[in-house]
Amino acid sequence: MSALAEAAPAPEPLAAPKPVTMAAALNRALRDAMAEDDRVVVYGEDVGPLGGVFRVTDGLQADFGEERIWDSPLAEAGIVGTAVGMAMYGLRPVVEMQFDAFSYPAFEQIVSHVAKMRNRTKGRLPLPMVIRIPCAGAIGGVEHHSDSSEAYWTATPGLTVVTPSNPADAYSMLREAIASDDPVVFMEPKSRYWAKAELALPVETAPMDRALVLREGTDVTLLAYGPTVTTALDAATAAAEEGLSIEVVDLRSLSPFDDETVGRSVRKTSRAAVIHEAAQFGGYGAEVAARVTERNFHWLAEPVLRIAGFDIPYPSPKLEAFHLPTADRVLQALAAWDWDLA
Amino acid sequence: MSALAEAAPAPEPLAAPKPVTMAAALNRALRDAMAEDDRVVVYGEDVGPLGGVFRVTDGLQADFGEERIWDSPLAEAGIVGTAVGMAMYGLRPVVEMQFDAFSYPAFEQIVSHVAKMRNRTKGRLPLPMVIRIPCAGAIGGVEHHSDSSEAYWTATPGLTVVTPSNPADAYSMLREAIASDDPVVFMEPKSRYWAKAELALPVETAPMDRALVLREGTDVTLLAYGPTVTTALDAATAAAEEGLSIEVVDLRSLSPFDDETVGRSVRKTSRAAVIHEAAQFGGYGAEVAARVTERNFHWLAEPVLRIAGFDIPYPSPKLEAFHLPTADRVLQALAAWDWDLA
Amino acid sequence: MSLNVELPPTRTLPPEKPLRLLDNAGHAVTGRDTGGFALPELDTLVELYRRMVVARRFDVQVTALTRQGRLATYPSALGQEACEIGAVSALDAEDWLFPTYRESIALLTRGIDPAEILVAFRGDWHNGYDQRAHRTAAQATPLATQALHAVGLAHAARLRHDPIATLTFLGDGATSEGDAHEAFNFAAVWQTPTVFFVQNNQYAISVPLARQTRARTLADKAVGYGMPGYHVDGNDVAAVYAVTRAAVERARAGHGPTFIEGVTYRVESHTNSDDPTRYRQAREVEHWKRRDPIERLEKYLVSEGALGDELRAEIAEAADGLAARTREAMSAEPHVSPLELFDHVYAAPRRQLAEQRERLAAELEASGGVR
Amino acid sequence: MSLNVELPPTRTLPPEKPLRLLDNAGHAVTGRDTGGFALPELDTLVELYRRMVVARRFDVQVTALTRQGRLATYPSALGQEACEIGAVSALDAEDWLFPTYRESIALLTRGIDPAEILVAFRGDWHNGYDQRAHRTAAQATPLATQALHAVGLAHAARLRHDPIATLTFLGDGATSEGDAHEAFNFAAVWQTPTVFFVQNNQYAISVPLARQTRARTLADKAVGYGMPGYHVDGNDVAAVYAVTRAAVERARAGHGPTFIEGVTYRVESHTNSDDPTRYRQAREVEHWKRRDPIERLEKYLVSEGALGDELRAEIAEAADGLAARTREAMSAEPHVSPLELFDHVYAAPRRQLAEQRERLAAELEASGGVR
Ligand SMILES: Cc1ncc(C[n+]2csc(CCOP(=O)(O)OP(=O)(O)O)c2C)c(N)n1
Ligand SMILES: Cc1ncc(C[n+]2csc(CCOP(=O)(O)OP(=O)(O)O)c2C)c(N)n1
Ligand SMILES: [Mg+2]
Ligand SMILES: [Mg+2]
Repeated sequence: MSALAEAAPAPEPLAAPKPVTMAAALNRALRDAMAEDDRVVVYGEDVGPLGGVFRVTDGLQADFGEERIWDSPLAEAGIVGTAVGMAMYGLRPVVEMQFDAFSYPAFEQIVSHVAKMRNRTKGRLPLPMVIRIPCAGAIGGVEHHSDSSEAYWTATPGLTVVTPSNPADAYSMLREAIASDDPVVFMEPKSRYWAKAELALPVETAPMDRALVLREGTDVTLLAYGPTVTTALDAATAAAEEGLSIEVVDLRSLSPFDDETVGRSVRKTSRAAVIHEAAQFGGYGAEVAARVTERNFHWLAEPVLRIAGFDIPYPSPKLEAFHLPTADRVLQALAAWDWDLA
Repeated sequence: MSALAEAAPAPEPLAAPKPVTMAAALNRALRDAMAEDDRVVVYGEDVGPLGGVFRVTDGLQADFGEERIWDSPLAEAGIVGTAVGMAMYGLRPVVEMQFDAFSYPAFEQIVSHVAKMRNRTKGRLPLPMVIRIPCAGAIGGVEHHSDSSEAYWTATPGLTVVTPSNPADAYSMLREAIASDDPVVFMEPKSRYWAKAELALPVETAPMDRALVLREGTDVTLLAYGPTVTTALDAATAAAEEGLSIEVVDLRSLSPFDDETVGRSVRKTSRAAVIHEAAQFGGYGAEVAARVTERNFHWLAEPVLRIAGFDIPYPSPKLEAFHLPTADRVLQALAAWDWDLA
Repeated sequence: MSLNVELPPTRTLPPEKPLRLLDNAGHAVTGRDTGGFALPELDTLVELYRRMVVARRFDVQVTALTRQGRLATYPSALGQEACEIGAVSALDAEDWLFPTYRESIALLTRGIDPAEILVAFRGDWHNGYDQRAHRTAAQATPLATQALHAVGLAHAARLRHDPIATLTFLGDGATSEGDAHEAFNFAAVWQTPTVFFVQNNQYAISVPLARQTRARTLADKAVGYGMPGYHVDGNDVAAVYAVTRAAVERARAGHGPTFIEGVTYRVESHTNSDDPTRYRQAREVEHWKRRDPIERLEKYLVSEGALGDELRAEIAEAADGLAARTREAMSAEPHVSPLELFDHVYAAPRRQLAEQRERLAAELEASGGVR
Repeated sequence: MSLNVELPPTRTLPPEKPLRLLDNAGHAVTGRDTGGFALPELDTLVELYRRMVVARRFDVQVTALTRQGRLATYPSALGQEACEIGAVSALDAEDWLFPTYRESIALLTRGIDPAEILVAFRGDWHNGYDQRAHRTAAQATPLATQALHAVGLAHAARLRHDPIATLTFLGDGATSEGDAHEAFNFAAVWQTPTVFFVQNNQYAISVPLARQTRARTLADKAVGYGMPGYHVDGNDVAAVYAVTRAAVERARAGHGPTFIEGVTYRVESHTNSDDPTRYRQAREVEHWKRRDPIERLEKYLVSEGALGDELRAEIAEAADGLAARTREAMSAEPHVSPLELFDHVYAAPRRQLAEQRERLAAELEASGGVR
């Protein structure tokens, strides 16, 4: 993050903390990055006058003009593919996919080019770009608006995949993603866009490749990311009332995985569970469970649990509540362990 | 497989066993399916007069005509998307993606439609179709010709994903896939296309959703699929010389996963490893390791190992040998376990 | 309701002036601008009028219900009735329709029950009607993807020697997607009986047409696929109907696909959660409101003496009746059954889903069925 | 080497007869068929001739080396020299080229070292030359994907006010891909300085053009994007060069993209592992061999007295020299270092890769570096 630290002072460096939504924090991160580095350009569907369907780019076109942020034609492969060309020329494009499922038309460009260009060219052509994806569900969206796509990106060598769970991280991690020389898939949990935190921006939190212990505990490690961090924290609060001490780790970086931070926690608690919205089968939780087990097997009293969506397509709005992991379901799942063995 | 069992007699039911390659077995499976069921149509790039770049459709157009098997325009989303429409009308399209990486343009159609149509329509519109993907590497192919894409498909609820490792299964499983009312991603290990087995076709092996124990053993369970089954068998042979008894399980079905067969083996040996070509991180082996551990934790003496490709883009021909798991590397990996603990 | 117009050879560009049979004042157009198409018979026009009025009433009602929170979302087709009703009315019952989220009123015209149409937008399930019975695919969300389904189904029908056509709607924005291109091309190369009806309503959410294409007309694209292309006034239901009907008949007769662009306007916001004041002027909306497709036909019918007070009252009553039924259906508690989540994922039963179903069943039992 | 031809307005279709400046007998064409383009100067044509001869020698040499097993694969451009050399020669050094696997000879013309070009086909690494230094992207395998890169880079240059153009090659088959469509459209809407050069060599592996498109010419597609389209005799290097040069200048001047179809023929198999006898007649190949692009120009140059024995010998010597250098380079043991597998995946170091690197290093040490 040194580039960021050395950057020119942001507009209001001494602002007093005030309630900031994740959407606003992301907006500010884009604004500051664009102000500091004229290589940063932003485009996608509806990011211009509309400010994005989630308003993350609100007001940016008015301030930076159409040469820095503009509406592209409606074609995701086109958006990512042209971003590849722009990055080859030395720009730092930040593109928006409107929802996870609408990044799928860009799949080939992301997997066969974004992920591989540096490797293909032995590092001669780095591809600094950020693909922002409003991700996951719990927003009452109709079909295709609530997918979780992280398993696809994390299974692809060459991509860096991160996801903030709160406004401070949203700001700091997006700045770091834009400053990175690697292409970053930046997943923004839709259901957290409007959640607020008291914050004075700009802010620099931990490096984006590190997991963070958000709440300390001794009995269980809950590994969460993006939208499920709140779920984990809620579960920890509820569990505390029943005398169960839960440590909550916000993974933040899905690829790379912070083995160190997670391992330390798991070796302490000897029990771990990972929570995500996506279907369990083949989901990112599989990687988490597999690698945590691999590296900490003899410290584990019980198998790493995966508390995830069912192995079904994401359901319609009226049914999503039954599909998504809740704090209750987390606690219920933990109860399945044989606690006497501990 | 009852539909298949009841099917009309195949052309040469009493043929004597003779050496048959996987490519020939697949060709025969297509031929028999087309002969028995006129709803079966086959199309894709170069499947007509050329017979496919791997010759799997060799001679079929000459025998069945252009209304049953034909060359489509060069566009994978187009191929899969039109197959969706054909299946909606009651045909049973079998389409070919030329290589894993060239299925990526069809990603949206596969994930957002093929996988979801039955669910979306509450079962009113089943989507019987087979997407054949010549998969994985070890054929000296230049970039994009050796990807392993199974992690993408297995992470997608609604898809059935199977892969044969030998000619007999290739025939039987492809017949079953075509007869299935579910869409099936059928992964054909390129490096095994020309491997032969003594075989009298037609043949019916185990149902395609079952894993099979190919070699019994008592000390370790090796879980392999597609191209790595041979690797596992080779490792088992080599290990036997050193007094280590390895059980080899051919997973065959990647989604669903045969927990029962695998669990039985693992509980017997108390040690398991999964082998695949794809990068380890986020690969299908993560699901295997996670679910085997989840369900058999207290029977396991050691963590489930993943013996996989490195976490890098698939390398160029001259370097692939260093990337791919070999029997030696398997044995080396097993040595990492603390055998005294057993 | 059949027309017989010889379609032009493929290698020509459509006139830049949209084809119309009724001008905005409701006068019948004659001469060049009709492209050789004749005004449909009066009873056909009356029926189209009735359908448009009913459709609009439905659309307005559903938008209101959505504002009241009865639906999760609703993409209105207000102002696009001529395209939606005109095109769909040109289909026969055995033809297949491939609609998008925008085409709820087309589905209504197709005879689908309002409550079934709205299942998806209420959020009860992804889709609520019987595709096969209505020969209408589920409303597509991933843009342009359904166009390929329409081509595939058409080709399957052709292989089966069933003389049917398929019609797919696309938005102006959706024409930018790769899938649209592949659909146009597959249809042309395979000569499938497919009609591509592009509703150029000037916007893709907030993005205006000028940022979507540099083609003079979207119909210009057709020639690049070797397919006839029509550039039609999409607020003239007579023209939309006549051209689409000819295309459908051409398709059924085995002469391949047709591309039709209907030039129209999305009067409402993209969906209820959109704020169009951010990207367009009220003036522009007003301009288009003055080119209302229903008023245009109404003027003509009145001038022809085909629309009297009695008929008007009858249609209004039908529209009100439908609106009432829709309100009623949307105020009834929806039927959702959580355990059904596991029922339609695969044809072959999966143990892992059975296990998950059991877990949910136990949870529901413990909680009394609520979450 | 500069031309100044006014390109036509966008809404016209190219003549069905391909534009040519030299006919197959090597005579200069005059009148309508030249589309207003003038034959390049004689010294330009001599230089194009030289490049084509050298390119063919290289191509034939590499095909031979591939048959001997020295390369993993090689897609020959035999017969397509007029397109490849003509188009690339129209670029200036600061313009960017986006080639496919088919364009090795174009890279040669671009000044890239044969050994560096062949790194990918020998299988040493995915790519062997310096993209930035040569302003040439890696040869693309996933079809049509590179066209979007060409558009993006062109747009970036434009945002930077750098007056350069980008040129991307595409095959006839690749025009069917969604990415091709999106690239054409983005370029047109953004007015990027991009030239799309489609080499219509009649086949996509085994699939003939008629199964790829129903358009009368591929250049017909341009009008659907609001971009000028040219249908050019791709075995006439003079026409290819003149039209491409005009398009490049138009691009640099800020007037947007151009679509050029060069009609040519793939004389060799798709790659060395292909068997073209399965899908095409020897007769057809013979027909096209009689329209050889090099012979055509040769006839003209001879008739103009611009190609004497001395020059011929000099060119042959240059070609032989290159072939010899290529043979030599391909017989040297390639430099591959397994541990480099981990070096270029990410800019930010990853512990997990360091761990894997160590494992491989230990393995290599144990095995003496072989596998
Ligand atoms: C592949 C894909 N990308 C993005 C979206 C998000 N989205 C939904 S509607 C829409 C605009 C579509 O515009 P147009 O095709 O003109 O149709 P209209 O809504 O105007 O009827 C967008 C971008 C989507 N549904 N699918
Ligand atoms: C997306 C994608 N699909 C399939 C392939 C496999 N493939 C390689 S070359 C080729 C034919 C390409 O034909 P064309 O575009 O005409 O180019 P040509 O080889 O004739 O130069 C195919 C199908 C690929 N490389 N990329
Ligand atoms: Mg629109
Ligand atoms: Mg070709």
